[in-house]
Amino acid sequence: MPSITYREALNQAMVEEMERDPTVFLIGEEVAEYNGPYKVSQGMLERFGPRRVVDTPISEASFTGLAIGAAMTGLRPIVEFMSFNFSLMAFDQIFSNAAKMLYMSGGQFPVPMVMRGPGGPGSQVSSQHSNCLESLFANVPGLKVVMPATGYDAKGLLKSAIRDNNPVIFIENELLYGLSCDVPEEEYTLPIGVGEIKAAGSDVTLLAYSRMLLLAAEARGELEQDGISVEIVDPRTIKPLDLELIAKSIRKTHRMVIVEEGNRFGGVGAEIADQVYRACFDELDAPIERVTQKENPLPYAKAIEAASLPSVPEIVAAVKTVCYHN
Amino acid sequence: MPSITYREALNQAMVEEMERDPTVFLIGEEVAEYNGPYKVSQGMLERFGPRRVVDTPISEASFTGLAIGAAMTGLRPIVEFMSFNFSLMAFDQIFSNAAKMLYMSGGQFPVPMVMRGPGGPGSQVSSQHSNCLESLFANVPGLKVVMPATGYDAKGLLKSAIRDNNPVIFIENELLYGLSCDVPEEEYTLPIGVGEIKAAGSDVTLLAYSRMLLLAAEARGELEQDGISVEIVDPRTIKPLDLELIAKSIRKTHRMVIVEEGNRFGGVGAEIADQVYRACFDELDAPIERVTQKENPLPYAKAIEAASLPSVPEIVAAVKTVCYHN
Amino acid sequence: MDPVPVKSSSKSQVLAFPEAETTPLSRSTLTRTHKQLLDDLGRDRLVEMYRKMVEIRSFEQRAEQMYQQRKIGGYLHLYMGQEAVAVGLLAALRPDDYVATSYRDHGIALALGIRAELLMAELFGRATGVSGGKGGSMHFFSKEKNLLGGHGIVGGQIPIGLGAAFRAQYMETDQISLTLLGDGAMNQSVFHESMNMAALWSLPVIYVVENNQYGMGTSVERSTSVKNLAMRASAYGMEGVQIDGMNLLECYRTMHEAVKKRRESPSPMLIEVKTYRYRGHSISDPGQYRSKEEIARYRKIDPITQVRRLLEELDWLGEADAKALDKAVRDEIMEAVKFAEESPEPELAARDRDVYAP
Amino acid sequence: MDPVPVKSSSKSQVLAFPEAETTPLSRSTLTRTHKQLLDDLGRDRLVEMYRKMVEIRSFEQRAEQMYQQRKIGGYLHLYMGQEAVAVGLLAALRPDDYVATSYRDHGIALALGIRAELLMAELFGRATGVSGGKGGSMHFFSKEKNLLGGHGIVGGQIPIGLGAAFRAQYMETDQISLTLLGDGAMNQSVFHESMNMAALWSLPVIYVVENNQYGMGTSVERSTSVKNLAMRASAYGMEGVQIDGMNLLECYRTMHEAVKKRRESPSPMLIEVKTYRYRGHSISDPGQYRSKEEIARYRKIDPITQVRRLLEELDWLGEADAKALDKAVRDEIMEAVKFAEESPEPELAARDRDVYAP
Ligand SMILES: Cc1ncc(C[n+]2csc(CCOP(=O)(O)OP(=O)(O)O)c2C)c(N)n1
Ligand SMILES: Cc1ncc(C[n+]2csc(CCOP(=O)(O)OP(=O)(O)O)c2C)c(N)n1
Ligand SMILES: [Mg+2]
Ligand SMILES: [Mg+2]
Repeated sequence: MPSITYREALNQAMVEEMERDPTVFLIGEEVAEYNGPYKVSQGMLERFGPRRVVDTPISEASFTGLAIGAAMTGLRPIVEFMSFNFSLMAFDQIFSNAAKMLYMSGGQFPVPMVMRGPGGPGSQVSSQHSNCLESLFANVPGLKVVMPATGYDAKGLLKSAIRDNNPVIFIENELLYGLSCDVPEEEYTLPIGVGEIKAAGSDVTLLAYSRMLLLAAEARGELEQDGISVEIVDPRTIKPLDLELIAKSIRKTHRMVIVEEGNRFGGVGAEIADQVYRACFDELDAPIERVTQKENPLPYAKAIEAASLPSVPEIVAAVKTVCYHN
Repeated sequence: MPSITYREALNQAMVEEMERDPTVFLIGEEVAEYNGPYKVSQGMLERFGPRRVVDTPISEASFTGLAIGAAMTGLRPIVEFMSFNFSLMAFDQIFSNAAKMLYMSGGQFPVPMVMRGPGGPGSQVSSQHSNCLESLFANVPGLKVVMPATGYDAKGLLKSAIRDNNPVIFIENELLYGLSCDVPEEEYTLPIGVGEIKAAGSDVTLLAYSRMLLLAAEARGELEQDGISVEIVDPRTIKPLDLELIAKSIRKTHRMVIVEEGNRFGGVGAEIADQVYRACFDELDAPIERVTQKENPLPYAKAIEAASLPSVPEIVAAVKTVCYHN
Repeated sequence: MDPVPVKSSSKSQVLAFPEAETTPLSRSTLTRTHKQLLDDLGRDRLVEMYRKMVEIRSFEQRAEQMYQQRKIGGYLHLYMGQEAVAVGLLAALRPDDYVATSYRDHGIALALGIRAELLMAELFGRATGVSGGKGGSMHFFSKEKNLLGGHGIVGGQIPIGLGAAFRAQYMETDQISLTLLGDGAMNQSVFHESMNMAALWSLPVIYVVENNQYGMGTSVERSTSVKNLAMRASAYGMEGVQIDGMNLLECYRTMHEAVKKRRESPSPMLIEVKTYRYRGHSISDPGQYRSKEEIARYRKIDPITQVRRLLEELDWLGEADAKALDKAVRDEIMEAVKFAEESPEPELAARDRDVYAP
Repeated sequence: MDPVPVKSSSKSQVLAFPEAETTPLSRSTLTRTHKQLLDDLGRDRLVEMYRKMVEIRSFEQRAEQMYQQRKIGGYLHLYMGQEAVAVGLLAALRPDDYVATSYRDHGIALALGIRAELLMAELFGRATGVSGGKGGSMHFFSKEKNLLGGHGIVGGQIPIGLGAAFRAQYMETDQISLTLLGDGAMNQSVFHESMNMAALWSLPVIYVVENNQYGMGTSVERSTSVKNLAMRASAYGMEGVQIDGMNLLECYRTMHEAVKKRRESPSPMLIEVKTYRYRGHSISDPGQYRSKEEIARYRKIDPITQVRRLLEELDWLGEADAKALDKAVRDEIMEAVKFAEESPEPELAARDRDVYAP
């Protein structure tokens, strides 16, 4: 199996789906001639031409709306946000139009489209460029929210997202683009809404997604030395959420820590915790701990930026807390 | 004490603060000549003139941004959204500018402003006009979120919001505008971040806010007949949240139901539940139940609209569930 | 009044935007173009268009009444006064063209040929409604007729219509996307972005601003920094024209020419249609910001009366026939009410359907 | 080239937008206006302006170097090539005027008179930085100098600057709000809304589009449906003018006149300044979408070289003095680096400060 980067995996998913289905096209800022701000669409203009790989003005609200209109009339747009921060410009189009069109038209107009791009903080890009918006999107019925952590997951899930008949928010991560993993050459897809145990364990369920899985894995290594066996659960999809997989893990471990890169108040972790408490109330031996971003906008300065984000020591400490490990 | 409507209470708060402080002004669609789309600003144009009561074009993003700029340079704007649904147009200005300005300027530019207007579903206004957005705003550090349920609370909290040096999201409710309650003639303010026990009880803590308190009160009456004593807690402010008040109630009742008019997934109730579980894990005798909107956009047709929203029977059932009352 | 395209010399751009002239239809004052147009249309089509206008008026009157009887809920934005716009514009389209508009969508839906009963059922919130009862007055949708809504967020449909035009270009069809918006909506953010993309990519979208002079209680003078709204096309190098929207022939002619040109060689266009709404913004708006005189002035050039008079003058429709036609339409609308009333409400299971497509 | 205001006749609006002329500064070809301007300015002020341009260039070169040495993180958008814009425009403002700009803010901040050491410290993420190390390169703010940022969201500052103008009108002062944006930012939604409100309410805001011909890798021709960006003012009935931004005198003169007029009678204005950035969009952009020839063409009319040559021709600054000045500036910037390097990072407690104001 060839080892390719997360970036290449995304590229393959788009290229394969565009080869398969002539109604699929890519639209966004710098996706064509520049080959993508993060080179995710490398080579696609050359391959598919400017009709199907479309550079836009800096007009997020309207090119998102354009894509919605195109989806309503039979195309399958992939909208790239240069960064998900800029989806804030298009919030109304996403909330009021993409998410609600099928419903308010009484089922007449599905909106098969993918909105993808990097989410979460980069490195020292300050507060306006560092939002984690998944909890906002997940709040809205009509949207699906996918957040893959590996190239393998990214490719399989992006292909499913493109084939899905609904608006799918597909949040990547800048700091993952360069990481590699094995990805089969044969075609495959992964179902939206199905999570995965990324590492088995017996003492505590550690839920993390996207880049936070890297920290989770590191914390797991450290905790092993303390004799704590950590099971890492990756939901991969935020909405719909694979509660069953999570509950199964908890029925084994009876303890849970949720790691989330975004803001704490009203984060995805709160919803997951709420669902888990109800599903596994009598199974839980300790309150669920959440490791999240601190409640401040992200600063530029390196040290306080790092101190604002979830860290391995914090995860280790949270695991120890739920395990009542001195 | 005179009895006045919720609408009049809001009007009084604005008028009093504008009399007190010449830097306070009101800006929004139809607030001046039309006397407010919901007549909340009745008479204000006549009293303060067009310089301080400003009708705008239908340009939410930019008049919100204008207000942010005005706040940065020493004024204290009150922005009225004709409905909070339209704040979606201004999301980027609120998230990227209002919430982050103080922080990213290193403390140099506070943004003292209030964004107010009715939130939540009206009556049969369909999906685009029926969003409950409080959980989205509450997710963002830098914003405060206030949701008063009575005229008394509305007046006291709006005055505090106008005096607050931060951007305050102040969400009213169309269906409450006409309801009356006693409001003192003397000046008073209520602190942001302090909740209130709206009705004492001993068996279960029923948390509700804004219009949902009406349903909670009705449910409480019914449950009394079944011998269940319900304590109703109104946080009044979503962020900062008065966890102490809530926890105190739970240490008495050991059971909790949270009612929320908005979408379930990632709603405010999930965050409150998460905080409560951690604060009162050993005190809770049952998992917290949440009564929320169903996971669909709101439809127009009356019966299925009603079936989408929280109802008194659902609250009663949820209370019985947490009380293990057959 | 003809559209004046942008001219550019080497050193500077010069633009001219003439104001629309208002001459009520009358046989004696018909322009040559309008005479030619009448010949081309013929009696039957003109009578048909007249009938459609009467149908819209009649539908709206009945809807208003039904709202007062609480058979209809939510918001209700009526179209009375603007009938010539919907009928004139849509008569120039082909069935496979796309249409998107605002919440003030009843007239557009009827002019598109959607049966009144499906629309009335929607207003009544019935399962037989054009949007299954889920959309209501503001959200008429029809897959069959390519009606992409009925949009409640002011300006929200602007990029949607652009998307339909994008699709036409992508699929290399010669379809047109007609996207209507209000004078108030023109100050929404997406207008600007969409106009720029439409012009940049030569998309076949015709943006029509139904300038009924008010956005809720705010007159155009109080919302917009220029008087001639068509002039806004200049900022995008787009063709722009202002026309009299009380005049059916003018609406039809302008659209007909605009469409014809674009079928051959796609490009966007902005048409400002000066019109007037007789009622308040929505049914709950008493409309006190307008004088009685102002309303009377427009009543005098009522778009339906104009055509009726012309039909009489031309001997194409006598008084008796016109009365009969009116009555037939009224009866049809009563049938639509009956259909709505007898239709079932959506079952509870419908609540959970259509959140996600399979 | 003079701005040509909107003229309106009774029946139609006619607008003309001349293109800016590019004549590099030279004693022999100076226009009468520029000669007069030089007399008014005098040697000292011109040398001061020259010095400021050199300071910006020098600051940026050093910042680039420090980034490569990993002393600076995040994004870094350099201003080289655009110096005449910042210096020319800001020389025409009063200290109590307001300024808002994009992430490409180093030149503007320096031209405003903010000390280089505070800016370099910000780039280094130090507590002594102009935004306490919390903003970084994109978010320079200064309460003292009325700099309202440094904005990272393209176009985000457009309504902020409008708000400052609103405040001036509200308080009945004669302050001006200068709000800068890029050519790419001009296609953002809020541009349209803000222009309309500015014109509608006659707010004293001057919008300056720094047209450096690219938004990231996208040239203006590929992003914008019109060539003359100043023409967009026409859609709002606003005064608009396009000028040569490589020419310091032209930037100063235009702004000076614009400001003067607005102090007396407030109204908004749109100035398109044609300029060029020598570097890629940000430090991580190799800029391969531009030809070497194109860059060379602009290097030939380098804004700093133009002024230097003029100063020499006028005998206002000889070669030796110019060299000395250059060196003095470079030393100052090295001092700024030293200051930054020796400054403390924000303490941990700073993380939790400034989330909410007391
Ligand atoms: C974004 C947004 N802002 C405000 C509203 C409330 N609103 C509904 S219609 C309307 C006036 C629109 O006027 P115009 O565009 O002229 O259309 P008309 O109603 O005259 O047909 C307003 C302000 C809305 N629905 N959406
Ligand atoms: C809303 C938004 N969309 C996209 C971006 C990413 N981005 C940053 S700068 C830029 C180009 C802006 O070009 P222009 O306005 O011409 O300014 P310049 O960089 O040339 O000074 C883009 C697309 C952003 N920061 N914000
Ligand atoms: Mg209107
Ligand atoms: Mg640029």
